[in-house]
Amino acid sequence: MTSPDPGAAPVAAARNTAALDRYRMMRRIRSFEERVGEMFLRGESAGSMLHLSIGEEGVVGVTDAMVEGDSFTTHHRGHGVFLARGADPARMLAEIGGREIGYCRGKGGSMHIADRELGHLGANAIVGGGIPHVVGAGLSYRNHGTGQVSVAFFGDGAMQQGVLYEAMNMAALWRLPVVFCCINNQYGMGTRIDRASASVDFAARAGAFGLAGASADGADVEAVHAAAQDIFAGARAGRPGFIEVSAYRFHGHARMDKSPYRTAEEEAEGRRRDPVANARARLEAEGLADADALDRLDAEAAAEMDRALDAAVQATMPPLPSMFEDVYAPETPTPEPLRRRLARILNA
Amino acid sequence: MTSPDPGAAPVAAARNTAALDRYRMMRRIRSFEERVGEMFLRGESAGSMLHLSIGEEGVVGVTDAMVEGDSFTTHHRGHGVFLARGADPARMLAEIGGREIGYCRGKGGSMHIADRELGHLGANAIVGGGIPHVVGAGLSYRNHGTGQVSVAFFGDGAMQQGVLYEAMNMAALWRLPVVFCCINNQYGMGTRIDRASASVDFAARAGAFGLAGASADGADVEAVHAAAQDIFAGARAGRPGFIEVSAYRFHGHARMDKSPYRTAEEEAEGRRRDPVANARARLEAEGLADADALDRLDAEAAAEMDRALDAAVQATMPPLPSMFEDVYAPETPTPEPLRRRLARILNA
Amino acid sequence: MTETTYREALRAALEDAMATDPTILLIGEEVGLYGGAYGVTKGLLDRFGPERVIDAPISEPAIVGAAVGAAMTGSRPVAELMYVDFAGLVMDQLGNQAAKSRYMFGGQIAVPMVLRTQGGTGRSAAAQHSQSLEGWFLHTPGLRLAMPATVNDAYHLLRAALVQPDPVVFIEHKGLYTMKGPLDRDRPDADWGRALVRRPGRDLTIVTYSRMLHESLAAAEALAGQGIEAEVVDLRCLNPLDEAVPVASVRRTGRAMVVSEGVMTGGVAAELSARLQELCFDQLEEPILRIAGEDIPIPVSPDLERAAIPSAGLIAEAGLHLMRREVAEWAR
Amino acid sequence: MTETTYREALRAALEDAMATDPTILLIGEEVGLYGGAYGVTKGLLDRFGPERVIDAPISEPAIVGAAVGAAMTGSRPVAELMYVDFAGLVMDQLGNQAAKSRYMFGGQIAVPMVLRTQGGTGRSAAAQHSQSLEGWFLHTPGLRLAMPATVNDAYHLLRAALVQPDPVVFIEHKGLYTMKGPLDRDRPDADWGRALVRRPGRDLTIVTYSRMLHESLAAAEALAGQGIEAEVVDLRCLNPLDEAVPVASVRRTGRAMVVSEGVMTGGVAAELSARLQELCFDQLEEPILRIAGEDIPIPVSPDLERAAIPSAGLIAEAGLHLMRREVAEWAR
Ligand SMILES: Cc1ncc(C[n+]2csc(CCOP(=O)(O)OP(=O)(O)O)c2C)c(N)n1
Ligand SMILES: Cc1ncc(C[n+]2csc(CCOP(=O)(O)OP(=O)(O)O)c2C)c(N)n1
Ligand SMILES: [Mg+2]
Ligand SMILES: [Mg+2]
Repeated sequence: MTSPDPGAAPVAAARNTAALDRYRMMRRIRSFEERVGEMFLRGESAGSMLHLSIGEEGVVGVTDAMVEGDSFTTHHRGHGVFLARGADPARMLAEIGGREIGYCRGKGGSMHIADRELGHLGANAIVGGGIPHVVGAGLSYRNHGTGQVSVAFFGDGAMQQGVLYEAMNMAALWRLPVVFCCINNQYGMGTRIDRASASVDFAARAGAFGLAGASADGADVEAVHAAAQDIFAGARAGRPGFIEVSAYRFHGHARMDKSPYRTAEEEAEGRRRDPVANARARLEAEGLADADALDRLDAEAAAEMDRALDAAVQATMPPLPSMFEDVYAPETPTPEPLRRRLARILNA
Repeated sequence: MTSPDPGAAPVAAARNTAALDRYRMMRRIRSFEERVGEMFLRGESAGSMLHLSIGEEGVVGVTDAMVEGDSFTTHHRGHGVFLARGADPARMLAEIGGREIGYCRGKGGSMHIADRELGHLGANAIVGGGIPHVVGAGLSYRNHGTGQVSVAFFGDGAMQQGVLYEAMNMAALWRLPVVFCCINNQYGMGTRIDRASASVDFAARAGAFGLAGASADGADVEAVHAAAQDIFAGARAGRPGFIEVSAYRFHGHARMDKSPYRTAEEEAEGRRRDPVANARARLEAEGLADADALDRLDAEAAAEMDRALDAAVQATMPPLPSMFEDVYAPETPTPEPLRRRLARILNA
Repeated sequence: MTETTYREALRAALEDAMATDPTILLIGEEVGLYGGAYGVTKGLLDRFGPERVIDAPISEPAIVGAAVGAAMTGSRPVAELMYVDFAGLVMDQLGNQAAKSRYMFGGQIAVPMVLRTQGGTGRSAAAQHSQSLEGWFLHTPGLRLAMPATVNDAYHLLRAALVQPDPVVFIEHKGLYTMKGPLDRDRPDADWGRALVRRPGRDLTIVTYSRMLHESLAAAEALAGQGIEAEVVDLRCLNPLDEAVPVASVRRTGRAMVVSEGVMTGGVAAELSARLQELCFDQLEEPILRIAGEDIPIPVSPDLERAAIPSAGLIAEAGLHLMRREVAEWAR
Repeated sequence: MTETTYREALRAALEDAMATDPTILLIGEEVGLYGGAYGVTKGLLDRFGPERVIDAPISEPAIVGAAVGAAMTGSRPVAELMYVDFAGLVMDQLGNQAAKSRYMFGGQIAVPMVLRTQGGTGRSAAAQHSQSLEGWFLHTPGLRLAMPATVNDAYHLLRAALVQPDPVVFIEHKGLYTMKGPLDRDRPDADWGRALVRRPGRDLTIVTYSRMLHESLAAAEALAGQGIEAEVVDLRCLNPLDEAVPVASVRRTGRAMVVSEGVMTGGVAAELSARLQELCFDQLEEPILRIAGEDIPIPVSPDLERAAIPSAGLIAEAGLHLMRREVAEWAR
């Protein structure tokens, strides 16, 4: 692209840097999720309910429209979103392994990662469960005039949860700085979207509830980003929005699922819509980075995640008594361990 | 209306009879609800949570599109709908008074009237609570090939309950013989619809979930009926629909509410949109009935409801032990009354 | 010290707290313009404006969900659930979200919100508007639970709820709103989480809370006429649950009844009975009796409704039998 | 009589019942093509077709609501709630609709549906996928409640649930699906609603249900090694609740423990403790102990998860102390 505008060159440069950064982030997410799979195979994860976001890296176009201070909630498939918002992969993997140094002291695991500092109000294992929280965050931001936006990330499956529409209506009615982001990976477990939803024009649904609605091709992170910029600009000005990021879930629903309900052809086709590969190809094609540089970048991401996995696996498990902590605030009465209670009864 | 079609005259006559019948039904509903108010003032009702459907009689245009065998659920403001589907006003008033001969043996009251025989699957005091039941009824009818339709009646307030959208999606997805009927009386308690809903084009919402959507002026029962006919024809053929009947709630939300949140002007204006008066005026104007005949008909309705109220008020209250019946089927273990249990403990 | 109603005391608590803490906001159906279905929030919209007193659509799950999110981000929301009977719509947001966030997230994220609601019978409001569902909340770790029985507690427990670091379910009783009693804004009856002996007695202990306190006190009065002195303990909070006061009482009297309006099976009365039995076993002279709601939905017909829950008469009758063990003729 | 798994027995029950009763339909997330999140419904879509095995969107309230309506209109629906942890989304449809319709409507309208679900810990599935929420259902009049612990019961209790005239909540345990045991399609272990002594013993009674039966039996085995003979009662159904069997046992042994995986406070263990105390008071030698889940959400880390619920070790330890009362050193 050429432009007579003298400011255009730096702008383009910035955009290019941003595009490269987005690529790097997508690659990190991909590498991270691969390590999650490895962790499971090595028996180092806490359980098998691990939902990989491979294929959904295009969501980086949305997270890149967020700024510091913005908050968010995610669904059970939220590793990628959190990494993109600045998470430390070692602490994430530690949490996924139920380790003490994990983000949640080994209490939450893969489906319940959160981090106050980075604005992560919590991953949720209830489909739709975290969606209304952003309405409340929006109320706080509106009332306190902070200019922050709160974003709910969820899957296409949540499009059939009633609380989503209740939340959309509230956000629109009260003009809250809120964005609803649906990562539509075509499946809820084994159910393809058209077997779960009578209408699949989700942006139109959002429109019917008074939101600005957009739909973007998640295989093209730059297109996602452009659409997200608009939606976020509106949200920051009190016009809440909805953005759908289309994707394909490359792997099974969780680690035990081999996706017998879909064909090899469909999977091959779906995996061709690879946001990471696409972004790389585009960077090369547009001459923004050469293959060597990108290879180096990929290798760095892989090495980083290897180190994170090593750290996580070596970390210790939480001590048993910690299980009684964090039910309530520390300064308030805590649950009495059963053993202690039984002893008290028999000694009475 | 004149028509060269030779079949037109009998058709028109039938339509005229039907219009007169609809007027009679609306007048009966109006008279009935007035008796409910009177019953409350006389201290003969069970409590004050009585929701009059005065102003909403245009819904008769919908109930008249139903046929024998069709089933339905209603919200808390469902007296009119049930009368229109054939209820005995004396047994209704008896139920509202908590009497033994009431439809529910004095256990349910105004908000929980039902009658299996007439297809009334139950009035509900949970806003939105009865809506998904029609989806299940639709499944039964579809599977058993009975040709029946099931209809959910609810208020505009329920348009913000998530379960409605879940139910709409299911009905559309599975092509069930189901109709959703929203009686939009502009208010949910003290909250005008535009203070509760970011968008008030409810038919459009239904459309976004894959339903056929219609909106009809509830002050014009014939217009409602015409719209309903289409929606029901679709539903019976497996294309579920939604119909909004606009109305104005003439009185307070329940018996204790004086509607301080709305102006006298607004109320006067709203009451001018009177479906009963409109229908009467139209029958007279079109020469289908003269004032005398209509006065007689009105008087008959009033007399019928007076008799019903007398019967209800004179009916006896249910015996105390009946309160332990109907929790479970009679042939199965029933709850042990507390007194009996205490005696058993102390005698042990 | 002034004489006022339970309703006014609740409103005063909200008003005083909101005047002090600008992060408090009310969100619920009809809390603003209408002033609350039972009039508790009347006038607050005028005083604090629509950004803090928020009339919500009829979307209970999202109301509670929004409160959770607001609590996570620096507000202190008071969500109102118009009837506790609607709890079934919000148990996910309450039980899986509000209650568990601090824990699941390793202590990072607090949810300092209050869910105000009201329950109980007395208005012929039938099965879906008359329940006492505190048992569900009690069985949900992470939720605090308060149920005031007096005017002074209505004020002070609500003020205390509004400074708790964790989610509090605060259940009012629809039968108490018009009850009058003394309010001393400067002196709570006792601290948050403490039970209180509302009437001393040596023969028998009645452990109760919420409106049943008054039935229990009336029963104690009736028993006194028969020479039986019942001690009446008001728990005030169910979580934290103060075992010490009732246990001390029962160890002294050797006889106990627990009184709850909620249905008996699986409810609060069972928990109280189990606890007292565990900790007073050696001192018990007689079995602990549960006087609780019948195991049925609440019927609409007024006499049946009344008979579905404990009354002073039944409590006194049971107390008498517990003391005298002359029950052969009691069975019916 | 064949040896099979709990999972297969459940599937066989559904299959046999569906073959017999054409009005039965399954509705739930992933029950069809996927075969159920835990594989229970595998093959049923192929056999009975999509009109009777219905894959539903992720809309729990409407799934249960649809089941209610289907049950009212001549179908016998089996709604599947993938995890009992999602109960918070459906307690309105279950507790206010399914449970109360017969009553509110004066006996006219029955809701013969089954809600199949599964609960419990064991998969590091964390706080929102590991709960034992039977306490909420037990506290809801109108709902029947069954929780099979054995392969034969998995089959027969489900068959029985499918002919009940009222709504049944049927809770499987995720830790039992792969358990093997004998299935005799012609002989239930006992009738619906009856409790069973699974192991006789004279010293001490353990009352339990669901997976905790197996921990209790293991504990009894360990206690036997110390000369203590524990009788183990499996309740099988919690509603109707068979008091007679456990009461007879406790009256004989004079010592009782109730064991439940659900959190202790306000849960099923409290109900069982209260009931046994009421009806066995004069025969009790020692307080009835509740061995139940800790009052915390379930943590994800495997050791913590295991420690959050009762184990055979803990049950045996408690049983020993209950017999010997040498507990001074036990406190920690
Ligand atoms: C309320 C609720 N219902 C069901 C489940 C079980 N479940 C977990 S993930 C999932 C599919 C979700 O699909 P989607 O929202 O599209 O997210 P994806 O897994 O595709 O990222 C289901 C049904 C759940 N966790 N919560
Ligand atoms: C789930 C639920 N939330 C709140 C209420 C309290 N309530 C009863 S009627 C009503 C207003 C309903 O408005 P709408 O649906 O428009 O019906 P209308 O009363 O206007 O006929 C409310 C909020 C309820 N009964 N159920
Ligand atoms: Mg998906
Ligand atoms: Mg309305």
